[in-house]
Amino acid sequence: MIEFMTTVLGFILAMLALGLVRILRGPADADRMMAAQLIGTGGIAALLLLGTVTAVPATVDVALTLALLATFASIAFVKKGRANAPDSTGDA
Amino acid sequence: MSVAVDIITIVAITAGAFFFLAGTVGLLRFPDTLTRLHALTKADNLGLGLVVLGLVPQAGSLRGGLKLLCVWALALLAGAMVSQLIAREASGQRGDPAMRHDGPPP
Amino acid sequence: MSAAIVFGLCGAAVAGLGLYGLIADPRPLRKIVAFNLLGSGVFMVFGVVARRGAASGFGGDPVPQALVITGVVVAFSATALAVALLLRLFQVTGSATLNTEAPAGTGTDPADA
Amino acid sequence: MTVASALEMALAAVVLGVATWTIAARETFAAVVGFVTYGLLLALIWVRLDAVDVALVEAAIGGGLGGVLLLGAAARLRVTETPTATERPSATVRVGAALLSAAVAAALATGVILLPDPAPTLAPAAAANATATGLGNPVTNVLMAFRAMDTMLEKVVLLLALVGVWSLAPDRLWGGHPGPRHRADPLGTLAFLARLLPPVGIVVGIYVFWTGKDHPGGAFQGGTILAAMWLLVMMAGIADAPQVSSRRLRIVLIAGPGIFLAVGLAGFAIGSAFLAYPVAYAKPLILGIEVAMTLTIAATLGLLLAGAPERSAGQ
Repeated sequence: MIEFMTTVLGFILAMLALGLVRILRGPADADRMMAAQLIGTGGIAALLLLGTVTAVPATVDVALTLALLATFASIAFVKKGRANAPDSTGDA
Repeated sequence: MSVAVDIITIVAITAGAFFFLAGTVGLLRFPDTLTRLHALTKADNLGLGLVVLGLVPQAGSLRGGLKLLCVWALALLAGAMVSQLIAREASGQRGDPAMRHDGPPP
Repeated sequence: MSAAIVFGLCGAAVAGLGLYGLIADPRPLRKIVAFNLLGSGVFMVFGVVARRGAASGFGGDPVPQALVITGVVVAFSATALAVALLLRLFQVTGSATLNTEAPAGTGTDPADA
Repeated sequence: MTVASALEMALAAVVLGVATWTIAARETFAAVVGFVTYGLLLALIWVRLDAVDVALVEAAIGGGLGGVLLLGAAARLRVTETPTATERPSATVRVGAALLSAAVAAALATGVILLPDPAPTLAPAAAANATATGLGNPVTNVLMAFRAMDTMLEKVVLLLALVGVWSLAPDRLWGGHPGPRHRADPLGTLAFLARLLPPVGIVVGIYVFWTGKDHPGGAFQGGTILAAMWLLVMMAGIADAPQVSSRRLRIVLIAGPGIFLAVGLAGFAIGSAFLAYPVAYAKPLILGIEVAMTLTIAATLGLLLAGAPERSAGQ
């Protein structure tokens, strides 16, 4: 079972590495944010698997933190995108 | 019993890995931002969900299993909302007042 | 080669990359990001030292781990302050350059900041 | 080569790749997205190094708040991108920088390879003295008892950084509200998320803080999560950032280091030295300090991210 999970973990890691290509290529900022979002979710899955493989139960807490906070970068992106829009309250 | 549980784990995690594959391929191959977002949300919800489903029987305790489910629920909630926001940002509808409410009309 | 060594070498390489970016990139925000990379590479080396010190039933030596946590917090404070300084510089001068003979920007006199 | 060590090499390679991208990317925004991803992946490395406490910090700061800070700055500074890009240093400088960096990296790598064997460790000492505090998490023990001075000064550094950020406000706006007033559609997705997520996040934050006494977690990790939730509420326009001249706010800001310092000074009277806890009360004292610090950290981090005051009071 451990071997199986480690293999899947490697597979998900490979998927994350492929997702990086989208950060490289863009073209729009939204595409890059989406790739970061995918890597966040994949990272959570990888953490959960890693925690089971290495028998460190506290890893779930790290995954919980990531699940809460991984979206914050995207929220900041959306907010700042809006700050430049005409209906914003004009910061900068 | 234990074998049956292990089979459930293997099937669910393999299916989850498949959705991560699908999501990544979609993110790389689909032609424009919104279709790529469509691919991404599948990996978000189903990929992580199936991996969690596979890990729950291995958690060993009720508390551990519930925490795993919490992780998924949180990722589901936050991921779905953020995808919405990114989609609106990408499609440039933010300035259009008619498109701004996604809840029921007041 | 143990797991710890792999990550130690990775940390050394990241620190090198960060140092390069800190020196070679003219954009201040990129310098801040590079500085963070440099720091996290050093932290990774600390993590390896901690991991190798596993004893008494602990997975690692808790003292370097605690030092890394303190380091991350201090690095984050420094980053926040640097970003705030940069944004203020941009607000006052309309540009974000560290070049003192800046190309004719708007209001290049930093004295009125 | 076992599956596990192949995995470690793959993880290291991916992290190195992202780090390279962060340095090499042409656009700052793309580089910052790379840096956020780097923070996420680093959490995996810390778990692999059996440092779950550090992994929690990295997930909260590297993947969460740090991303907000840098992405926000990148978006605001986008217009300056082209002029500064023309100031590229000469080839000589770049080659010199590359050589210097390579030398530093090689020296670090040699240091890693030549680390003494058996490794020196303070783990047995930490384990032997764990009974003095009654806490089960060795990292919390080190942070709150064995090296408590570091932790106290770290909180002071956080406060100093915040004072530094505030002092960047123009004179007439001193004491006003930090950052722009965020407005969002009150029926929109962001406002909905900002109403739904914080209750859950506050529970998780308190849990991470509380579990830190015996398991990985602690005041800083919990406080970061709380700060993120506060920030979400501010960004969705549901609550405004408080005036920095507010007395209540300032009491919260100094509560953590203040109580820490008071307990430390009391150590002269009831213990034997500065920051010496009497063994019988060590655990409640540490928990009391940590409660105050969690609140202080949440407030300080939230305000650090909100930025310098940009609006005068009442605006």
